[in-house]
Amino acid sequence: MRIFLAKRVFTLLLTLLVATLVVFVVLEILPGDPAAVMLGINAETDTLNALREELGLNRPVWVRYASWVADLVTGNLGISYTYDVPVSELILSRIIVSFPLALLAMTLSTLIAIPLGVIAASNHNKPMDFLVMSFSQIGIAIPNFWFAMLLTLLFSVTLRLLPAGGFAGWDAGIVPVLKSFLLPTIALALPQAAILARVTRSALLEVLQEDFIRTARAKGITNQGALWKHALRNALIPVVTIMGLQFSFLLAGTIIIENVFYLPGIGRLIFQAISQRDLIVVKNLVILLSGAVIMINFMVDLLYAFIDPRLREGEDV
Amino acid sequence: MSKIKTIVTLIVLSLGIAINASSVMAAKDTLNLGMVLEPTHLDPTAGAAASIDEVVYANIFEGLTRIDKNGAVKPGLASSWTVSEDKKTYTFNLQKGVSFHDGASFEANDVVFSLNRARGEGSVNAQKALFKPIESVTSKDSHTVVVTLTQPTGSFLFNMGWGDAIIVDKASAEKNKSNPIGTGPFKFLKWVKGDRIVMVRNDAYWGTAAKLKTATIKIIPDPAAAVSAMMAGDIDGFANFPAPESLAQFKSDPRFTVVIGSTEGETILSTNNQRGPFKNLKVRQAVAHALDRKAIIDGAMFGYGTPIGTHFAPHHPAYVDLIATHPYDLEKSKQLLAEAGYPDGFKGVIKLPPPSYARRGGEIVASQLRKIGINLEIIPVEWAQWLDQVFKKRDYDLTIVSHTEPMDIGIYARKDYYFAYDSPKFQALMQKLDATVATDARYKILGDAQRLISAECVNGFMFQLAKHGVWNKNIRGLWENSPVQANDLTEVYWVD
Amino acid sequence: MFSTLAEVLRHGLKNRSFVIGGTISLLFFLIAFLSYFWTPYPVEDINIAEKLLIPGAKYLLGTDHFGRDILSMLIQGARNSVIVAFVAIGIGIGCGVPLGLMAAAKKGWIDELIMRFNDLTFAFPALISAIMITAILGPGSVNSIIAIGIFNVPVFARVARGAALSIWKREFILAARSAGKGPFRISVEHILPNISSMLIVQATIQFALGILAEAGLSYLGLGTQPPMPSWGKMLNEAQTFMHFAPQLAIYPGLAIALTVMGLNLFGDGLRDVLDPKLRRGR
Amino acid sequence: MTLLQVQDLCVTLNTAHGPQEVISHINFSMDAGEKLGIVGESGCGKSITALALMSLLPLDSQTKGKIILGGQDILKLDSRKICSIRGNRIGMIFQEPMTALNPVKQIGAQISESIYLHLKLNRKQTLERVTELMDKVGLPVSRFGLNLYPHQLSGGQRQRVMIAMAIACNPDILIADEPTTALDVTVQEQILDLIRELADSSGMALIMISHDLGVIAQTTQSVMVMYTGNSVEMGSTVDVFQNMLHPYTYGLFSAIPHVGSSALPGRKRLSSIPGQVPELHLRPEGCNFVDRCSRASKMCKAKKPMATRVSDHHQVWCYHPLSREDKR
Repeated sequence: MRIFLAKRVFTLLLTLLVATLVVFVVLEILPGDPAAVMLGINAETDTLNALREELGLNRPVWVRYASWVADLVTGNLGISYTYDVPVSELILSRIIVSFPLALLAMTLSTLIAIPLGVIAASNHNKPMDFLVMSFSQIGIAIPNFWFAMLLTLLFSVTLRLLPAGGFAGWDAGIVPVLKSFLLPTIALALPQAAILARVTRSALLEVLQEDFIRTARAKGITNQGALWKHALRNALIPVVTIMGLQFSFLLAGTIIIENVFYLPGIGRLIFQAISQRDLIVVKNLVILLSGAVIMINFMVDLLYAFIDPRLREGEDV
Repeated sequence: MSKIKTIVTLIVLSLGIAINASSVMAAKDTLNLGMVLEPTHLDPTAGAAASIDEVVYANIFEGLTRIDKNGAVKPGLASSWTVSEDKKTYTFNLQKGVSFHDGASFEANDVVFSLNRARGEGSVNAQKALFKPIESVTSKDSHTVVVTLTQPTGSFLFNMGWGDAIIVDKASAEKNKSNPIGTGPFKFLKWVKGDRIVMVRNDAYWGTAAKLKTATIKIIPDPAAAVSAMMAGDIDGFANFPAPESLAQFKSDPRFTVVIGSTEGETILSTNNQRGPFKNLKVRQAVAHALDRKAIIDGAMFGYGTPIGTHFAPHHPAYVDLIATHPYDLEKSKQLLAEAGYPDGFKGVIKLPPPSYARRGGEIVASQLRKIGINLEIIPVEWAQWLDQVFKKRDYDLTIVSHTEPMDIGIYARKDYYFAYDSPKFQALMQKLDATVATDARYKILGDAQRLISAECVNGFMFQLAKHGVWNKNIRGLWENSPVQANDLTEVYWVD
Repeated sequence: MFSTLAEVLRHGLKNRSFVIGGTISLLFFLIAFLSYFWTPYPVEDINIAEKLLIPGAKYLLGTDHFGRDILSMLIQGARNSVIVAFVAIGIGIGCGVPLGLMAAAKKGWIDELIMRFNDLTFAFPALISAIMITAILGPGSVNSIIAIGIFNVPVFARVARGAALSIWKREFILAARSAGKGPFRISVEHILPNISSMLIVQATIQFALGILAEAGLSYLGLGTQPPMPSWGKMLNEAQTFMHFAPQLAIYPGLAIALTVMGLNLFGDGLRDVLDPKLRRGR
Repeated sequence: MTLLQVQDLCVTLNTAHGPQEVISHINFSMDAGEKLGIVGESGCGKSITALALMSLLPLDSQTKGKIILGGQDILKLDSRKICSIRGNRIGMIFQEPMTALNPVKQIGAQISESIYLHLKLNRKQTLERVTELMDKVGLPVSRFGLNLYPHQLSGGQRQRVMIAMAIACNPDILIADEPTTALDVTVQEQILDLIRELADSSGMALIMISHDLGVIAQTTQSVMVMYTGNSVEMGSTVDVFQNMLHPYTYGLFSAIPHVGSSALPGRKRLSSIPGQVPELHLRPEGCNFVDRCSRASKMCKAKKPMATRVSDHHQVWCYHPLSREDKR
């Protein structure tokens, strides 16, 4: 098991390093000058140069790359061009919104999807199966920003039960925060639940055809018992894979939902930083994200080994 | 089964009531004002974004003079001033007993520091040109400052009222970007990036205290989210509502009042006067005749906006109505194009920055010009690319942008400006304008300037951007127009 | 495994989702094809006078905020969605499948490298990589095709690798290897035909996701640019009218949902028809 | 005392060619401790008979007739009652040990599952029971820990775990569906001996299903020969093996190579039964074996033969059963 871990950690670091290179190169060829964005139309050329000097944009490429990677290792992520605030502080203020939201959406999606998948699998080809499948078809097919808009229209504008968006801030207490998270969580969770339910169902159907299920039933275990005690765990591998992908998507792929509910999350920070050419924020944020996603993939691999003993000797799935 | 149902409905109902009750009580002395663009930071002396001034101007920071809601120059930190005969020396008498929010006292040396900082070499002030005429700034005593100019500048007092000319304290100046310390009626409390900026009443304010206890600026970039936020009652109002198409609905809703004012934003079809066919005056005239201003305003701004024939704000007394010089006339337009040597039109490129007036206006202008044979390829660009490609490298044929700086007709005198318009006649007019101080003489020169750029069709002058004010009907004191980029909350209060 | 077209149809017609999904997808492709020849009204012309009309005799589905006929824009939008999703899948298969096959064939560090590269591209959620690309190349349907295409590469690589790995273990591959065939020829002659059914199924699902991604990009203003209409852009522009002209948002939303559902159903049906193990189960 | 009675059992399954009657009119009965063999080529319905006894047939199948176990017809029982019988009164061993055990669950847990379910012992007693079972099947816990996983055991060892699971609750009947087919020959012997010993020592009735006549000879007292869903001959193993009456049974036996037979003079080529086993939906009108039977007559083609009882424990379903001379 230890070599399995060592090997994975090494490839982890290698991938991160490659990621820093890729991101740096991509941002180098990004047209547009941050100084110009900040100083606007009437700025004179000398003020632009003064600012560029201040931001250290005139140093040669390699120097900038090396100093960035050095900063990354020491954890000092530098100062944002636009917000003039340490990048780490800026990202932290956005993580406390995106991370809980991703966690909530993930839990809600799993709590809905796994039972639905099991129900669909256990009454295969019966009305219940068809019902669950059509829910999942609809869930996948609806564009999530359209669904978010409908939610706001119903709950915030007409019923006026929930705020139409915005983030009350953790210091305003749990209840207001949960209220502002409720609609975005539903808007994020349902499409993911739709996908997860389908995957759970097909994985379960696959496993239910295996011989050991028949052995279990031959031991006198009921259909449902065989499904929950034997089939589910074997079906977890594909399910966990999808959940891993979904969680990394939920971390920063929710730009659209953050837009509709005007939540100050990571997605919008990246979108804003790119359009304002706040390259320091973009660079560090994307690396953080890549690190997070690779970490999630690593944990999924560990989960594989935990779920399926055959994987513990280090063979890859 | 029915027992469970009744319990569930009970819970939902009580939940509903609890939520609604809490939001009604707290409305009295706090204000939630919506804003579309989040300022990049809060130091107006180090950034051009209008959003910075819209938060801090007159609320947190104050300058020597102050622009009021009608665009007139009023005393600010300078309670009064005298001007020498040769109009080159200004002596400002400063308010007494004024202190910065961090307790530091406000004296003449703060003014000297602020003005020298703005015009010095390392200055990162976006409007550095405003301070160019200053020759020296000296403090005669603790509350009097003498400013000498290299040449008389009629608009100097107005310029000192700009957001970029506010007075800062040397000690806190560097930190203003994230923790603004000014002398205004509101103190900065906190800024949750991407979400909201909170200001509280400065009880030690030297002038009449603000009526609001706390004012929160809520950032809502997405127009649809803005509509929902207003409808759901999360926000009390928008100084300038982003979605003109939904104003009709707010008008019909008893909870809100809609106040349409004007801004300093001349929305023009900027033309690259040195590029291809547009070098030729006849082509530019053809374009002018092909623009149906009413259709553009109805289509892009849903009827909100006043047509303009030149680069000047219609509500300003010096405005000259020149729409008649190039009326909408497709036949004349085609004829002019033929005379210019393009009988069956030509291809061109129009680059559009993000705002909806540009993206929607661009689509309409493109379809209108298509009628006379000018086929435009539409390329939407982010602000960063617009500044780089259009503004700096002049790599464009046409673009649409709204110039919201006040009294900015002077940009036509700058040879390197992105219009690529170099007319010694106009540059001479501008020099004469700077030298004159008497208002009616200035208005006459401004009139000639307007007639010249309209006759030469430097750009396609379309319409003045309107200010779509939407707020709760019980709010008083918000500005109707915005003569300068600001949301002055000093006189805002609730009635009911 | 890969039976002839006739047999696929014969089995397919018995499968409910194959039939429903097939008809919707066919309809969608026909509309897209139709848009090359005819739309009720020209799509480029803006005529403000007739803006925001409710569905009536003249304009079957009403007009948008620029007075353009919504039905014509939906038909034209279909073409745009087909092109974007189709080419994006081409890129995905073109780059992804060879990568997956190579990873399965070579194993060892090449497999590790490709899989880590896969993780990397998964690390950047599709939208962010799309934003980066459009920021560099400028928005437009070509660039959104590239962005969505790039996102498809790791998906096809992963599917191809997974399927190929299970085929490599089979006896008839050992036979081919003992016949002296190199990994490249085996991959092309033996592995590819056997996993092609899996790839087709994945292609239909990625096609559906491609349409959703294009809608997402257009929502952010990065997808197809005017005057070319796209469903995503129509939905984006309709947002602010939600409260008093909801039909502007309903039609494009429905169009997207129906097409994606049709394609997914077709994909499911195809999977059942092509995958013998499941066919017996129906 | 008859333990099990199967009366006129017919099972219809859904196939690619629509519903087909997979086994028809199967009748047999068993006393406690009796050992019955069911033999036939693959696809003749022997496994389906076993699954019918365990009522593990797929949901879309239809079953007619009666299966009376301990006085009650289990086909009429609701699923909860049947679950209390499966694993408790009837145990079953399957053919493919490599896939018959749950790969992600430890063997100890898999064995103790039916004990918890049916015998309701507490943890300590169950552990003792499992250890005892492991010893019985030749997997002493000292060498094979209960926390092992199936993939850590060989095919033979996994089959022993299967047996332990099947006999965990001392069932009245143990069904073994080709238990040794997937194993190599040396292990086959050990497993067969183990099954026979266990059946004898605990007085369990045994139903041994196989296509290998040698296995049937070693482990059963009576045997039933099946062909395309029908039983063609049934009786005590001794009678059927020495005095087979049905042409198909005879054909089966003549297809077996005898050790050392090549050394005997006048070596005979192995004779195989001409023709093919007919597809389920293409079975002929009369006796299913008619197209391949050298003794087929007009009557055979017309109607399916009824059972003719040759002695009190030997009956055959054929109009022209073989006489002694034909077998020289």
